[in-house]
Amino acid sequence: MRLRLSEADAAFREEMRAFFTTQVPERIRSVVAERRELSKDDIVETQRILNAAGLAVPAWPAEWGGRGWTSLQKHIWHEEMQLANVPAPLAFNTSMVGPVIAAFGSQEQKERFLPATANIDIWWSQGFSEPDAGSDLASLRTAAVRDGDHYVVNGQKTWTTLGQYGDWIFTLVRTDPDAPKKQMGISFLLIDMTSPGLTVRPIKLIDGGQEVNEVFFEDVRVPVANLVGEENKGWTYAKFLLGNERVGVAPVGSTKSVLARAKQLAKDRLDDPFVAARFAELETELLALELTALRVVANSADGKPHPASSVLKLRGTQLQQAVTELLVDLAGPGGVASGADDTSAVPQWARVAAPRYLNYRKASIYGGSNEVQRQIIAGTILGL
Amino acid sequence: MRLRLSEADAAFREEMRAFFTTQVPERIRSVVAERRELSKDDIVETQRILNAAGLAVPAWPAEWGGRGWTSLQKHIWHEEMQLANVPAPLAFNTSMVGPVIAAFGSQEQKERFLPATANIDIWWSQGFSEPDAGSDLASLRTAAVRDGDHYVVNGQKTWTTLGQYGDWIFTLVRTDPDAPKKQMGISFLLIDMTSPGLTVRPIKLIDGGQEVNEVFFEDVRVPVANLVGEENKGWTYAKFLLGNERVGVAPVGSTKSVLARAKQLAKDRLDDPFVAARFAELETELLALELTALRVVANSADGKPHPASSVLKLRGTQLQQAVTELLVDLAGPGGVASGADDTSAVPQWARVAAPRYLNYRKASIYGGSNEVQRQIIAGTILGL
Amino acid sequence: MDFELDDEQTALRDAVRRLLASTYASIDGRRAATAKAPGWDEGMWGRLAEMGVLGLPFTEEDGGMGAGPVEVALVAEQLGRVLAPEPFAEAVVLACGLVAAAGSAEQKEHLLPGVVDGTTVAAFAHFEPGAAAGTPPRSVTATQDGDGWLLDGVKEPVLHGAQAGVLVVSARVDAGGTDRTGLFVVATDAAGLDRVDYPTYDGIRAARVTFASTPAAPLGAAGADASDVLALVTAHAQVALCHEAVGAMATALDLTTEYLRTRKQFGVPLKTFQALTFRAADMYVSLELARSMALWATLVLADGDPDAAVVAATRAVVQTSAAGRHIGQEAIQLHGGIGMTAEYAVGHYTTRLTAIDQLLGGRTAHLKALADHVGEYDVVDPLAV
Amino acid sequence: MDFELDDEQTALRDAVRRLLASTYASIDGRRAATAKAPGWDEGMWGRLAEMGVLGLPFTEEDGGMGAGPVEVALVAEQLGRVLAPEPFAEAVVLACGLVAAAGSAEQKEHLLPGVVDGTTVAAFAHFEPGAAAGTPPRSVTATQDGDGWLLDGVKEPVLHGAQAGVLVVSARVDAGGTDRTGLFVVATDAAGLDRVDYPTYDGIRAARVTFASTPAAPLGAAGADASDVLALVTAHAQVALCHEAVGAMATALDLTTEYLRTRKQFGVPLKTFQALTFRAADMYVSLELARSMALWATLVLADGDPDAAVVAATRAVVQTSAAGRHIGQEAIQLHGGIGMTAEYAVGHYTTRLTAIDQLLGGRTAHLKALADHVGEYDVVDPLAV
Repeated sequence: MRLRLSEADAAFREEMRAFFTTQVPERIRSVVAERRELSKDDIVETQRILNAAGLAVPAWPAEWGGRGWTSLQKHIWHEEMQLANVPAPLAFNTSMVGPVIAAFGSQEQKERFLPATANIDIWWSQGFSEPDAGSDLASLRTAAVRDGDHYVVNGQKTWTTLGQYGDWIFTLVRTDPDAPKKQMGISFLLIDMTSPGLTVRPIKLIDGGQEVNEVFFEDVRVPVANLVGEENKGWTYAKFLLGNERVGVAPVGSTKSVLARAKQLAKDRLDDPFVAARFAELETELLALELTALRVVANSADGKPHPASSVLKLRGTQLQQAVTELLVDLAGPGGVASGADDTSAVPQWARVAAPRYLNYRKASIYGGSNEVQRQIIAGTILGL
Repeated sequence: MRLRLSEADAAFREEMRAFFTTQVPERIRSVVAERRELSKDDIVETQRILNAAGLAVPAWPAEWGGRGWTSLQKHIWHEEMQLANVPAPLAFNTSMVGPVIAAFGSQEQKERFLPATANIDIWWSQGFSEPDAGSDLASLRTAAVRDGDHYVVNGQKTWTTLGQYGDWIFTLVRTDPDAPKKQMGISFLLIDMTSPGLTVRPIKLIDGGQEVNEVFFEDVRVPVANLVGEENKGWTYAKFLLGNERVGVAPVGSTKSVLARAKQLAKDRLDDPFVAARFAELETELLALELTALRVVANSADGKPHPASSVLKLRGTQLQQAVTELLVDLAGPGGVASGADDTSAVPQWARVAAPRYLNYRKASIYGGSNEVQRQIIAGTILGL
Repeated sequence: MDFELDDEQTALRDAVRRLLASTYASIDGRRAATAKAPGWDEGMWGRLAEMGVLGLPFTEEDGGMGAGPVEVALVAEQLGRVLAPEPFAEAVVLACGLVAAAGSAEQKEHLLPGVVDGTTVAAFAHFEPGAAAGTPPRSVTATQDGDGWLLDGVKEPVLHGAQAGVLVVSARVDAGGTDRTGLFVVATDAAGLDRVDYPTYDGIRAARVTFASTPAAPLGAAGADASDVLALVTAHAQVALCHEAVGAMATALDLTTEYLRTRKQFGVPLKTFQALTFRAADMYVSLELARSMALWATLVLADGDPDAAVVAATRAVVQTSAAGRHIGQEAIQLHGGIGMTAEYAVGHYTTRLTAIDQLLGGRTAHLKALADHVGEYDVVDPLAV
Repeated sequence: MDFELDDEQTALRDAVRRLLASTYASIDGRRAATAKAPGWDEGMWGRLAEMGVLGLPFTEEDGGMGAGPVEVALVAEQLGRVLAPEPFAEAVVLACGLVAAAGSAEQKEHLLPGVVDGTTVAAFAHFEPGAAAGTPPRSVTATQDGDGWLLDGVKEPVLHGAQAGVLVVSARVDAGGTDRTGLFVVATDAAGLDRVDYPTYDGIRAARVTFASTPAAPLGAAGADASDVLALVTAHAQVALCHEAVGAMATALDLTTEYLRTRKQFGVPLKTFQALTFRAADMYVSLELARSMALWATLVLADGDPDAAVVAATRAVVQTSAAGRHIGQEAIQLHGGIGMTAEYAVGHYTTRLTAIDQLLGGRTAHLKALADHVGEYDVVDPLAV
């Protein structure tokens, strides 16, 4: 047991910190710091800077741009990126579809998609959830019927985050409606979002933002070459993907960063013992979470999610939400001035506090709700 | 809608307050105030004082000592009693078996038992729970087999509070093991605790106290005349009893009294804003509970528990426990001096804080656990 | 203590409920009303005026209905139940409540009839950027200028400040070295008055209101300190908002239990999952406790002691704030993703509960106000405040 | 950062676990050991001494094992797992830790060998009636008397104060108008020393210790202020107690999950009820977060910066206190009635967790200590404290 980083890891950390704080434009990082909405261009520009430096897809196989880092190095990379308010590489590309193609795709698919995915020349969207399949994902109904060397896809996906920017969408579709178990008739299909019959409809969320979408498929023809792996084995690939999604999912660095900024902004309120105690409490809880993340990282065999990663998702989103709540409280009545422009006398952080709070209610729902995480903990870890 | 009590109710309140604070010995009330353990004699002496004044069984039928009070008057009687630190009449006698005998017993049973029960000439114990039937009370197994004009009882009851003082025990026993539903084969039987074959074994609790017991029945012969109501109808009477148990079950007055005393004892700590805020918070939560109790009281048809009484039990025990927790925190390290005698330099309230806290963990378990209360709220009120 | 409504009160509640149902039976009604100026349904406002609702809290002498806090509470709860955007608490109870409480006979005669008949809407410009809730006005100042007074400074956010036909404004008055709180009336065509309108996140309107040597008339006696009347009328408005919140919580819980009953997952209704139904039970507990406290605070207001009224409102805010956050958060969580969408109703309830909480100043501030006096009494006796 | 144990540490942990299992495999072991004087198993204490455990934190020069906070933590967690009543944290880490940290060479040579070989048990008399946790000694005073020092006042509760063969005592020293904190050693046969023994609610022993002109020897240099060394050694003892609590929480959770798996109600195992299993999941979350923090604090202690050590211990207490209360309460509630009984194990875990929490001074006091400094840094960086 040792507190300090090894010299090599400490140097690595310095290198990451230097890169993120000097090579990614301050203009973009301030959008994150101020909790404003990132544009598509902001995200793309950042990811290309990272990719050029080999920092976009470090966890991929070396052949496709991976770096062979230790779990601790990947953790440091991720934390420093968040602490520097650098927008993370698009998760749909780098954490979801990329690793699936790299692990299960054909050589043609790898060559065609992986470089473009790493460099975000293709913006991927996720087509998993459906209106009638929430936490019960496997009950999905979007159907793909084989017709020569095409699948004909009909159905509807929902909660497709940033789908309005999507070039391609990776989907789970039902290819065998008669399979004995519903998990057994599902395939993993890549679909060009410019295909005829595919339409995207934005869903307005309660904070006024339009980051999620419905995606409709009406007789969309998809070449069989776009099937990943084997037909009807899609559930296996989906579980692999969802496992990856959970690893390192605790948004510690970004939450720390929001909390630190809140402390600066509310500096004159720290003489209020209740305000100061709330910061002390959240900082301590976040530290415990970060340390737990480090423990999980140390015990994660590559690619396999440690069951304790459910603790990270559950507690990570709780704390993320608790920090947004603190900002709502600090903003007070001024917080309702959310629609004012920058000539407002109410500071920007106070104006965004409530919309961000409302938006982050999603954190405990999407990507495996906190109820699903509790189920995993109770079932997998506690044997209940 | 009106804030103030009517003149009559205000006068009633004054009358109660005057009685409780002058007619019940200070010696006994200080035991309650100091959260020490009441002796059997304390409880008996108090109840006889109350009974002599017609204040022991006001909710019973007038014929047997009841007063025909309004729900509000009964509430005031109960609250003032608690605020004055007067030990309540023994619930087993006055809230449980008494009303059952009065409602379902034979004329002989009423005459034999009710006056003695009101005056605590008989100390009743409760024989409902069994080791293998917790919240699932109806799965009880203690059997009563008819043999001439006796039942022969075999089995075991547990969690019999103050059973060490018991003269008689009212029990639920299985008289028809073959009934189509387990609720249908149960009878309500009164058993003399001096009967041969009946033994009481104390159960030590985690705070060191011995207030609950196991009661064993080995071929205990009980006259058929001690059956209440009809054979195999006991579940109906039990539900009636448990409903009564829940009415006015929110221990508001006693919790307020403990909190007020804590505030006095910790007076020099109130300049700590965290301590003061915790008192303010608990007082406000208790006020909300008390007001809810008043609303429930106003809406309770006689004898029938309002479903919202589950709110009172659930929240009432939570707050009762929260106040015990506050005292543990105020006591600090000195609290471990629990076994010291009164020559201790650690004040008495600090020495009893942790044992009382531990003892009150039972509050959310016994008499219908908080899980059962949530089930009632979800099912009966919310239709879930 | 008696929580029963009398027949007239029941009739009022039912009439308001029926009227609101005509427009706000679904969340589409709120969406339509808030989509265009002034941010509420003007027809509905007129019908509320016809029904006498806009004059409820004012004496008959002032052209009102001579009703009291109980009637105000009933209306507020009904508005909250359907998320009606009409600014009853803010315009009628608060802004006009100040006129009724502090205004001279002439001012009341001049201002209240138009408010009661629905032709004029009043706004109270009080919040100042950066000031914590509950602090007296600091940055907007009033100075005497001959016979009149001039205001300078910025108020923001002012709810429906740009839609209002008359502004009541709080200001700091320098009274020989010590600060007093003054209340003023400003005409919307006054010189040096600037109003910038924008939407709030809960779909209504607010404004930044700037005063630059803007002429203003003192409300009531010039130069008198208005702190006490401000505190009392604020207490009335807070309790009305608490009832609005209680109404919103009740519907949020209704929507949630309905969803748990009907939505299927893993082949069974969600209500099969005990972890979810138990949480709904806890929501119910929060709701009922908050309702009890809001009702009690209303009775204390009606009882008439101003100091008791301020404390009771504070307790109501403490309870409502916690309940609103609990129920608002759980209502979305138990719905899952659909709860996040603006198309579905429940998220709007959470949104409005959040806004009410911010406007009330939040739980901690009110808890601290109670904590400061906790050593001054033994027990809280609801019957003898 | 590295949380892996090396082979020697793993061996130590396993050896201690095996040794403790020989006596404390069931709660009967604790019950038997605490039923008679001195309140722990003397045979076990001797075997721990043979194994070197009682000398772990001391240098080889002082007759110890030259191990560090990590080894102390491993032992403490194992003791907590089985609720072994041996006073490792209190006697070895705290009382003797003060001797090792502040004592003169002669004092160490005189006192430590007997402690390390298990023949003498030391106690630290520090708590004063009515004083809040973390405050310096006030009511026990030390005054110079010729060459020596005399103590006056009362310490209570002093854990195993009547069983101890040597007392370390904190006292207020008047140093020309300002107060200093002094540490002293008192022989158990000293004049004017009175010890009254009694049981604590968690089944161990404590004492009221009265000093009446009782001769005492300053620990280390006479008259020096011992606040810093007291804070540092207290931090070590607090972190050890946190590990003891983590061990106790782990077993409390084990007992609870086992109960949920095996106990049937309404014809099915309790684990069928999702409302219960989700709460067990939340207990696991609390446990793992507390464990992470205790481990980290241990690493900070080992890293050597005394200021960082005190802050890290404070954070560990904040986390452990909340987790201990959460897990202790839920463990009983999920067991139902049986959890309340002294016959069954789980209640003893809740009891001990409550005692540890009181001894640590509680969450709020430590949170306030952190809050006082929250404006002095941007973020908490676990790698660079």
